[in-house]
Amino acid sequence: MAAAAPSQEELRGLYRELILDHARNPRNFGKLAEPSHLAEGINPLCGDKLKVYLQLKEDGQIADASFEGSGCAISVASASLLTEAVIGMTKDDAVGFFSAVINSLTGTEGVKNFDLGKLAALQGVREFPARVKCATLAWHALNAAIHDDQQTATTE
Amino acid sequence: MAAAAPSQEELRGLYRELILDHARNPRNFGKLAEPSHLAEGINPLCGDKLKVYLQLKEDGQIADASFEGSGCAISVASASLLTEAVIGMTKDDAVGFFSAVINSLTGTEGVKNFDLGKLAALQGVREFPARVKCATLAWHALNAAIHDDQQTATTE
Amino acid sequence: MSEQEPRIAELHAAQPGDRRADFPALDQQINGHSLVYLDSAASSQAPTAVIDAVASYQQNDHANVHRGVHTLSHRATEAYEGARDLVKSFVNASTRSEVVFTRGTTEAINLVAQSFCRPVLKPGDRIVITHLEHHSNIVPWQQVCEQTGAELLVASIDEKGQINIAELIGMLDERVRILAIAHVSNALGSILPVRELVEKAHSLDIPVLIDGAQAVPHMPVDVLDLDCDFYAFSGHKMFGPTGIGVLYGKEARLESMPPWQGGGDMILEVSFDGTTYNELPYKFEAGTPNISGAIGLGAAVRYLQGIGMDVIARHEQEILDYMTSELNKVDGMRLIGTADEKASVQSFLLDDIHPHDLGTILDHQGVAIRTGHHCAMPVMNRFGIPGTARASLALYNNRDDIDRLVESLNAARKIFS
Amino acid sequence: MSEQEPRIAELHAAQPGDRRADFPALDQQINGHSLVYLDSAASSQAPTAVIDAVASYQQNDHANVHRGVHTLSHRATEAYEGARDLVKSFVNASTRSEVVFTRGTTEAINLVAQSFCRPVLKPGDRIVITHLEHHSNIVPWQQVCEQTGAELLVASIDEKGQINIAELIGMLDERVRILAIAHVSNALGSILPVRELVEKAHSLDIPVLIDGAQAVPHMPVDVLDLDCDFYAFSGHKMFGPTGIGVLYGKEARLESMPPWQGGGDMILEVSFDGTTYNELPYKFEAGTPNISGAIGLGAAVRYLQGIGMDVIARHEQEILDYMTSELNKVDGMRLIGTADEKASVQSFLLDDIHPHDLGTILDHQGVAIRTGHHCAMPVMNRFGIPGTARASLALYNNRDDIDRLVESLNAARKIFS
Ligand SMILES: Cc1ncc(COP(=O)(O)O)c(C=O)c1O
Ligand SMILES: Cc1ncc(COP(=O)(O)O)c(C=O)c1O
Repeated sequence: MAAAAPSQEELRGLYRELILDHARNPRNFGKLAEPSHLAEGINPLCGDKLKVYLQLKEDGQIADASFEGSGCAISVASASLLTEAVIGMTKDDAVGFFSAVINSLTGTEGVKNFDLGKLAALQGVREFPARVKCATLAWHALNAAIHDDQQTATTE
Repeated sequence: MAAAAPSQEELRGLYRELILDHARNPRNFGKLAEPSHLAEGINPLCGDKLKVYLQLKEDGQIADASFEGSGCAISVASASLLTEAVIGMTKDDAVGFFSAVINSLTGTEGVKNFDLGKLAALQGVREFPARVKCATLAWHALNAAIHDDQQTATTE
Repeated sequence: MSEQEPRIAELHAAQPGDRRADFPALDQQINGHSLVYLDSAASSQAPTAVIDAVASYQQNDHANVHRGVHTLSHRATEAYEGARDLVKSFVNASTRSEVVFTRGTTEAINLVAQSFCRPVLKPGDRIVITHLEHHSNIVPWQQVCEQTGAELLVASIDEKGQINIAELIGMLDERVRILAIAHVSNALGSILPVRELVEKAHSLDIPVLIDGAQAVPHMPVDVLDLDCDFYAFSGHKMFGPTGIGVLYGKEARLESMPPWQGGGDMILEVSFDGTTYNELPYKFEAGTPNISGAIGLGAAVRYLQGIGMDVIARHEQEILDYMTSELNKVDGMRLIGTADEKASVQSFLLDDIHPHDLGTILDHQGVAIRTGHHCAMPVMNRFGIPGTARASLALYNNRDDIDRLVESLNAARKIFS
Repeated sequence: MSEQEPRIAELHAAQPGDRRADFPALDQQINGHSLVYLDSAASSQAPTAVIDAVASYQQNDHANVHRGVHTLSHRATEAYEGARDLVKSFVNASTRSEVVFTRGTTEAINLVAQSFCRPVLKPGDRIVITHLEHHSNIVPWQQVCEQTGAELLVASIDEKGQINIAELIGMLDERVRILAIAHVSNALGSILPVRELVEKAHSLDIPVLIDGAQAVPHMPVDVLDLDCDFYAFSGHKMFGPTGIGVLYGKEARLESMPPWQGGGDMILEVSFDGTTYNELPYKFEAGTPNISGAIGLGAAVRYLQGIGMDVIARHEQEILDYMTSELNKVDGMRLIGTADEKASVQSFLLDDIHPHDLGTILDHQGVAIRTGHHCAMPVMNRFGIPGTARASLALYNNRDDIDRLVESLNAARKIFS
């Protein structure tokens, strides 16, 4: 029935040092003083909730980004890495990056010719399909925030 | 799973001449002019409906009985035989007879020491459990009529 | 030419009627005769593929769905949601959000009556149905009319069991809040011109629910092509398990509706200050769903797709034609339901033998038919009869079944002559 | 004395925890380890007796129930109604009319909210629940309050996860139309003093619904003794199939209620002038029921009766005590739910490891637990936590399972240290 069972290395691949570090010490954690965009993400599977805040300049560049909320190591680390990655991007680049990350976590093939940088550390989740939604939660919120979506983003 | 299959004789035992005769030419068929008691029986399985009418004297004797409605050979013959049987009985005797008939059709043992008269012809139904409710329909209506039950009697 | 011949032979070998071996229940003796099952309109038999899918799920993969990180829960969720994808492709829904699992057709129609209609209905509003509907497509509308003061209008049917289209169309106006019609009548077999009726209703902005319980097992159904707003059907009539069915609804319709039942799985967040409902289709699936039922239904879809619904439709049409002509040869036969467009079902009366007696005598010869009102009492009233005997077909029936039916009808005539 | 010894040995051999071989799903490797299933509160595994009963029904006896004269239909009806009798005896209902089959606990509670409460509720009326309820015993009441203007009152729970009885009783007055409480909390394991609460409520003429989803699989339940008005539970938590559950209701209560869903089987007569509803319990079973599900549930009842619910309760209590004491030995352990009276469930947090991560790491070692809010978000809010890890027991668990749980928790601490 199931795919091959994840091995011990795969478990270590999921909980890499980089992930555990970002989970323990999330970067850019907290509200932005005056966010221009924000959105909340809920994972209905576990009830985890994250809010992503963005400060966009007039030209569309992301001047600042932060997040708030509680979640598992995977979702918090993913959100923390997200904020680091998108600060300085234009909003269009961030949307492109969003797609690339989602694709790298859920696609059947790895993403080629796209430098995910530190985000590559999240790819261990591919061996744990039940946890993919944890890794994508903040990204869906980011996308909703950029698109000024009123609705709560979910991972479904 | 199932009990032993009914044999050809059993089918003939169900559709005896007496039953077919009463089904084709039901006795006491139609409304009573001034019934003192009446009740309707519905078999929710097939939607068959019968009305039983009684004319009771002051002393509780059943002066007249009739029935109306449509149904299968078993239910019509049973109703026809019922009217024949109960005319002249006291209402208490009729209730006792009702119990004996129901028992003879549904009980796990045959009824002992009770003369069912022609009603014995109905006992072929015991080999056809799906049809027992057809045979008992009029009897439940009789019982409801005697007890002045407002509700429609069903075979459930 | 000669190159074609082997292909024709193959086609013939692949006749659905030859696939009886897939259905273990068909392979048994009833009252000393091999079973002839002509009661699929009430409930169909399941192929081994379905029975095994359910058992294997229980033996290997069962857990609750949607909220578990452990392996079994993940497997169960994948299998359950995979079944939804299969159903989506089977009826050609646009997205999986449009496929809501219910207990069956009945629950699906109740859901629409209570969640789509009740909140908006008021006195003066109307609901239109037809005279040939199953009780499940009548009573929910009677109930919601009683609750709201709306009125139920019923389009009549003719002697052949066909709806009077002009009359039905005449009933459609701005007061009508929904048109709810069968795709195929379970008592008469009539196929309704649903596509045409949807088009007409939509031209007046009237939403349409189609009760597809008797269509889905017998012919290709494409909800996108029909353009209906809702389409309801049952697993147990399409070779799946009992306790599972489907409400297809257009996404925008379902989005606009409040949830019906409340409980686990249909919420995003619960607090005593207020509750946020989950997305489609989960908003309408409160509580632990019938997981094994959905998986069985998915297996049934796969089985049907393996044969092809067009192949099944052609096969059944041939057997239905044969049945009609053979029944017509029986003395004292009166066919009820002789619409020009028919599927899978023939109701009839024989002499003045009550259908119930006929059912017993046929069963005694191993032939299973249904007798009575078929949950369509208004149809019986329309024809002035208390009930009928009904022989109904599925992909596994063949000409031999029809011959056995006719034989046993002749035997019944002898007993009652 | 010496004569007693063999009997004690026999008793020990008959420990439910030794009956794992009856449950095929337990006999498998998950991620290279033999499965330890500690998620029965979400859904239990089914014994072979249940799986086979369902498969055999489908292979031999399936047809639609209640309206057929042919052999299969009769067999199906007998089996379905036989399951009702088994359930009746299992919870000690007075008559089979009091046993209504539903999809599960959730549907049962919705039925009571919509059919028993909605028609009579008005602004100013109250419904009382507790803070430890499952969403399925919250949302239906929120919905009916919103529909009618009635108010929902929530009795609080203390640090151990016990309800504040005095506060709850203080809420009961003539404005309260129903008290709806869990028998056992699914998130905390607390056993509520339901018998005492029913007595108190009845002294004020307040009807009581008990959500027994987490009680029925673990202890003897006697509705007559409890004297509750309604009792709801699910088949899939008591070793039966998904998609089937039960609403027990006192006959007089059920009689007084209008039907909820409309359709086939729940009517005596349908015409366009009006419809007469069927008797109990059929009035509440619209449409083709989950026949195979009911039969599977009946087989589960038979299985449980074969062991004895008191034997099961004793066994589980022993394993629960062992689990509690072993978990308490794990460094960084915080138990959530430490009521004096508990059954079958232990929620916990380990260090600051998020439950979801814990779930994954345990699963990786073959240990299946549930993590998250367990459909009891208000409980999580009460403890100021987003969720817990929850190990829940059933008759098939044993001490080895607990040892494996503890082992894997210690392994998780290493990864996160
Ligand atoms: C206490 C309690 N009530 C209600 C439910 C809902 O049961 P179901 O999902 O089977 O309808 C559950 C289980 O999920 C439960 O644990
Ligand atoms: C046309 C039609 N509609 C609705 C139903 C009800 O389906 P179910 O009993 O599966 O809910 C049936 C079958 O019984 C049917 O034939």
